[in-house]
Amino acid sequence: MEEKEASQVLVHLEVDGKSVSLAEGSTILDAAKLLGVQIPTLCYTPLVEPYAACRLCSVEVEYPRGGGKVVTACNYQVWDGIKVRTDTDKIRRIRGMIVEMLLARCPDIQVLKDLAEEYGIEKVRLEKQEEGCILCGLCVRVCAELVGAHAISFAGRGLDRRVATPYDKSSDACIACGACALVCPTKIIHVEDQEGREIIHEELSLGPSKAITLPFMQAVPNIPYIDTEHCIHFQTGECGYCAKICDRDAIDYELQEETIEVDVGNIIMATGFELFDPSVMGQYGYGRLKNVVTSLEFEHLNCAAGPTGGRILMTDGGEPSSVGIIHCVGSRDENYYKYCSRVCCMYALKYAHLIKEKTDADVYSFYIDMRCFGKGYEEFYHRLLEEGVQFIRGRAAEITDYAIDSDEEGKLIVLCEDTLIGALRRIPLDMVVLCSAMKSNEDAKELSRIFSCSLGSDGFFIEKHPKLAPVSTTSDGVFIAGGCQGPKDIPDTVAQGAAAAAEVLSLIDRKEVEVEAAIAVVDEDRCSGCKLCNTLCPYLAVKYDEEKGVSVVNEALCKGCGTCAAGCPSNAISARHFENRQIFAEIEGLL
Amino acid sequence: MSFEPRIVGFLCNWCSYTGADLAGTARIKYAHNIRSIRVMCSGRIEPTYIMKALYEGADGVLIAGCHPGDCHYQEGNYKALRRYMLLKRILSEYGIEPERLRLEWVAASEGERFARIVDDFTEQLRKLGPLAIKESIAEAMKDDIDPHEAHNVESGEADEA
Amino acid sequence: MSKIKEVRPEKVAEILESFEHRVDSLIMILQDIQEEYRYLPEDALRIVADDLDLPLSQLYEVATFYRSFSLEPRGTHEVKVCLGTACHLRGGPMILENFERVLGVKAGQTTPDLDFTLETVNCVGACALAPLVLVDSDYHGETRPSKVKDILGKYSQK
Amino acid sequence: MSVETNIRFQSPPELSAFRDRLSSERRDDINRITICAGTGCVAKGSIRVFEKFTEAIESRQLDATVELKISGCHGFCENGPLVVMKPAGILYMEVRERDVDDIVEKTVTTGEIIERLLYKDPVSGERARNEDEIPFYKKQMRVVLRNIGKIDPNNIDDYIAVGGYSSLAKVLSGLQPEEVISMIERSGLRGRGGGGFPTGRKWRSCRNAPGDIHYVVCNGDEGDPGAFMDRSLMEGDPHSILEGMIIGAYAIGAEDGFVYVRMEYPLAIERLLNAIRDAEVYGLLGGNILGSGFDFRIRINRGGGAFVCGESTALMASLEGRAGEPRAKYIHTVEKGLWDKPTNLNNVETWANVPPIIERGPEWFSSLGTDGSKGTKVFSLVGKVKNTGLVEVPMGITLREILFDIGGGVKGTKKFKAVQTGGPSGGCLVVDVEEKGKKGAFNLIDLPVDFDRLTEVGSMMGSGGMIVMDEDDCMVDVAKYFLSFLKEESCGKCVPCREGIRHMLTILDRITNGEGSAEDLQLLEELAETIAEASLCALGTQAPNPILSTLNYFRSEYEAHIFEGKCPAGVCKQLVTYSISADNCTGCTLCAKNCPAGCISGEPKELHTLDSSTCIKCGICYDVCNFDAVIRR
Repeated sequence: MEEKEASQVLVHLEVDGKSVSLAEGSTILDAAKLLGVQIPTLCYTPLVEPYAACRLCSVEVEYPRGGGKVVTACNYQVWDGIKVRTDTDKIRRIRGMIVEMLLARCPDIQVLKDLAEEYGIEKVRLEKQEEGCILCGLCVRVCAELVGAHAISFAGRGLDRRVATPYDKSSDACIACGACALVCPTKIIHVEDQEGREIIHEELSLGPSKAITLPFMQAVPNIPYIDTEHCIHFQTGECGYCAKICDRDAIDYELQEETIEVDVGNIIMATGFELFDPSVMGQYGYGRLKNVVTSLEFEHLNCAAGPTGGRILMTDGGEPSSVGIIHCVGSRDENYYKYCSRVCCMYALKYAHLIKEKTDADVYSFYIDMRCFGKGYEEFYHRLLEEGVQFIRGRAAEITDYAIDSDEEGKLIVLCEDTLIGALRRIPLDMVVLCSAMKSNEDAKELSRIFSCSLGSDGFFIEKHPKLAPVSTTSDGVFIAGGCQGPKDIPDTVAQGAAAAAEVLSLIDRKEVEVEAAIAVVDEDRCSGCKLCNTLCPYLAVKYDEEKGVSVVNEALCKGCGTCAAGCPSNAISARHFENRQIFAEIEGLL
Repeated sequence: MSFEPRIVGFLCNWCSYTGADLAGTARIKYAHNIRSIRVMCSGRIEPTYIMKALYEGADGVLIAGCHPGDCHYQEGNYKALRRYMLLKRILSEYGIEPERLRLEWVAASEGERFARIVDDFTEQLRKLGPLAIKESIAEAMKDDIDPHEAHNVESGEADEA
Repeated sequence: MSKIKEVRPEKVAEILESFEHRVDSLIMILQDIQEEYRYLPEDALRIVADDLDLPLSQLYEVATFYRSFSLEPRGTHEVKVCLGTACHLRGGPMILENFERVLGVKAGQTTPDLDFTLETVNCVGACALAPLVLVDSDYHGETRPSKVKDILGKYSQK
Repeated sequence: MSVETNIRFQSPPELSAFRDRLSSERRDDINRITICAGTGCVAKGSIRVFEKFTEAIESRQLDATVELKISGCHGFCENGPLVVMKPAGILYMEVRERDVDDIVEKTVTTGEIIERLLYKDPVSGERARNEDEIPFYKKQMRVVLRNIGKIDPNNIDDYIAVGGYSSLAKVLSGLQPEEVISMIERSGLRGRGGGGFPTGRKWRSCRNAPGDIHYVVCNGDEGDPGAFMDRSLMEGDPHSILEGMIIGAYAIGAEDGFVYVRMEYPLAIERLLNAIRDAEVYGLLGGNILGSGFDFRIRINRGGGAFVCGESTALMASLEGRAGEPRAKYIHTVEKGLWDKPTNLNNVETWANVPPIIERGPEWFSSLGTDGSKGTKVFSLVGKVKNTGLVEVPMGITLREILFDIGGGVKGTKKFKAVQTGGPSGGCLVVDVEEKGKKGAFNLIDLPVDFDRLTEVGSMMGSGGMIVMDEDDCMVDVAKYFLSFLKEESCGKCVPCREGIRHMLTILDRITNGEGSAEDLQLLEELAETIAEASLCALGTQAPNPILSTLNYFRSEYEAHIFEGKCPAGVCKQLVTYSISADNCTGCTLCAKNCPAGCISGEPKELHTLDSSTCIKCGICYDVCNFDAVIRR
């Protein structure tokens, strides 16, 4: 394993005639890597200490003072003046025999067949077995040294040696991190779901496949983050391999989240929306039936950097032959969200087009009204009609897997009413995409309290004025843009974003801030200094002035609510534009 | 023609006034008996305003503010609630039925709700009948002072319990 | 006598104490447990693992590596047929075959009634008595295939 | 016999004063009867003989004038239980309980010698009175075995009386560690475990290895079948090993020592534990040894039953509470051994050689043996030899002297065939006296035995096991035996050893079942190369030796099995048939009665017949027949 901080003492040696020098303590394998010389290995990984059990990396070493022997490259530490030869006849014979022995043990392991080809082994002359494991010990050592879980170990001796959990019972030490499956050279270890323990499917893991990864390709800043829930270091305190391998020493496990106080003049809230979780709608069977996915999950399938590299796959890894898209799941619905989420129709069309393009599956779209309101939207809809997508006008009532005849076997059957032909229909499909509603964030209530801008009945922020001030809110300096103000698609969101930014820029550009007109004023002669008003003001805008012995209003802070004026026992404070005189005059005028 | 009570409504600018405005833009029908005054916050309303309104001939006063926690100025509506509680007790001493004063929380989106409150308050006052406090005071004090100056009498009471 | 005993934690603790909880004495600790219970029960291994702060998987590896340990209960009497070179040359395999025939079990197995466990062992250092058979700690030197029956006879009543 | 508990020597002079007091009290006039209590003799009932003696002495009120003692293994196990009568110096053999009264009556009281119990020279038939007259002992030179037979292993005083711990006293009263190491280097002592690495150089590099904690380990795993010299040393003279380790620890600067003893040696473990306890009581072990301020503790660790733990790194892994898996020795254990600390591991016999070297000086030691291999080596002579037992001879002695002069040649009437040295990783050497000049037959009878010469002829010294084979032993079967042993004992870590040995064994099975072919021999040699070159530890790299040496010296036997389907030695079962010889069979019906398969039939007194089709070849008839009437060919 190369030491990151190379110790000063350098060692000079020769590998296959090419000379090289590298740090003391490095191995022949390190030297070979430096020179690009290929040495086959099976039980080696840089993750843990070399074990030298498979002996495949045997090479010949010639000592400077004469003599020499066959050693394993992965753990033989280099010293001055040795000459290494990695491809002599003897070495090829030895490696050939080792491969033949392993192939006799595990006849149908691909990695061994490739090695056999390379070393010219046509026929295995030895007695065959039916094993899959070559006992290289990678899984055991990674589990112990790197992961620190010690869930598995070798058991038995000599020919009955095998990899096992204690008493062959499912081990409670195993943290299902999948490290053993990753390092197994013959790929015979699988990570399976057991009693609901969290597992990572290779085929369709919607979660991050690695514990340290970029949130997504286009993330800004483009820096990886550690998913502490899956990272082994945070579970067993061991591993730490990413820190070892990062030559910028950029990884520090002790860093904690910090809250930073930033003084700003304006705030644009673009907190976006949340997708409605359709599992509460039992009739669609999301979370219960396989291959019923939400629109966001389907988008993740299509993403080139996603788990399936952009291919539309079912959970068993196969390609669907028929896909259904159900609109208005939770939207335009009395029991859930009355409003229309606006964007589903258009992305449903996009998905239909993608499915037609990527697979040769039939596509069914269950809609109520096709709302193609934008530029070029309607034309796109007609194009879809030509592409042969089946549009069924009628809300899908239920998805079931109960098949009543053979061609519905193993399929998801969508029960719906086709209002255009006035008939109930059962459509068997392989996969169903639910266009679920866009709803406000769970924490919108919290945010509205903090920034004192009110929430509409649909949970989205209320703009100051629907027509005249769509991106500002009742509190000055606080603006809203995008999904948090209501369901909208990307063009509208971008437009609102620009608008909010413009609003902010105009405020910043003006240098001074307009003070609130209607603020409170203290009449110092009448003020008795009782400080009662200080307690009333939520913005601490009224302070008692020690020398003057009276309370004074801070004009910049006062928002003009007038509570202090109402509470002052000696009417020493008056709220401009809402003085008592004016109110009384209004009362008299009204009656 | 049945008795048409006159209601003075003090509406906070951020929630109730906007709610009332929404009822209007949403073309919701509701009783015309209310005449509203906009104040920046329900916390701005002094008990003297209510007494003034009743004195000037209002048969009922409605105070409308933001739902607790929604106040644009954080705590204004809490202060209004306290003053309202105290004022209710004093009204009966003046011989005014406490039901003539009513406090409601109306959010900016609750145009519908505002309308219903006004209709309901109107019915309630219709049952109570006219207040005409001004005449009864004049009646009782016929002999000594001129009622016009009465409203300048400072009648502060401790706000904070 | 050869029924399988229940694991008593204080007994295991006593054994651990007798070796001062030293990791280098692990094999001896396990041998005393094997002596006590005729095999290495899982609960005993778990107690030892916690006490010595070792992973259970390491103890399982040790328990299955060394010949003196067994995960299944061994017979009351252990018959060890020496197959050292000297004994091999003087007819050891023949004697083993006859033991296997009489006891009806292969080497390394235990008779169903848990009376006898038949083992092979490599040289106990008494080559002068080859071929040698050990039953528990008694040495039976210069055994002959025909003597197998009466050797076993001595132990079946006990 | 527990030792007086109140003595604790504070300085070397106190020890020698105690030694002088012991020798003054030693009364040479009284009779001293020593009964051998090594594993071999105990197995033959020597403990019961000892009890009978005690009874006999007490019943005749002779306990005042007769002293009874037990001793370690003399090495002449073939003729155990042995009894030595001092001062008369008589050695009685195969003493049974029934002989005890005779001995006490005659030899003790009147000094009369009982002829039948004396050693009978197989060739000349004469009787020999004591050790000096018996050829088995005459040619031996006992250095490490010097005390065995003379002292009671459980009694530290006996050891001290014969000069025990004087070397330790000598070292601790002025010698610097450097000087001790240079003495060992000058003596030319090489490791007796099998590798033959110069002990002095090992101690020096261990001492110089960085680190404040050093360990000293004694390898008592002795897994080689047919080797029991370490056992008799541990049972017979445990203190000499401890003394050697303490001196070594002082030289290297270690405070902790381990003796790793295989579990199959319970008696050795018991004797070592007693020795440690007594040495600690006497202040010769533990804290502040002999007042010198040097502390050193020794712990005994039982092995778990794994031959591979004889290999140093596997032994250390076992001590660390892990499975006995060797690791690559590119980093030597003297630099990174037990718990990655510098560890000096030597064999039991190596440690036992240290006190004599210190006591009599390195020059004396290097005068023994050949220039490459100094000092003496203990061999365990077993197999088809007349005098099975331990033999300590100077290095360089010829095979002929060991096998014939000392060993007494082949037991029984069969012809001498070969001798195997070096345990399962050793090789088989031809000592075919008559058949000179045959292709591949070498007459190694006069080969001087030492480390380098044995390796040259394709075997190795190993721990010193010497297995004698006669014409009845099939070389292919012997090779198969060693391979099946290694298959059982391989730790299974590295591919060449785990998989390679299995395949070689399958091929040998095929050959011994008569289904072998010419390609098998070629495949055997290919497998042998990979296993020997690429295996991780010595168990693997040396595993092909038995095959290669038997192929080299006895290729004809392999060919007989393959091409003629015959096993010349009549051992390989598949190729052997049992029949009854017409002229020898007397019809005594013994074989018929014992035959488990019931395939022998015939009337009493009549010639019996054997039906080879149902015969399961269990060998009982061949074994019970007293008239050599059963033919196995």
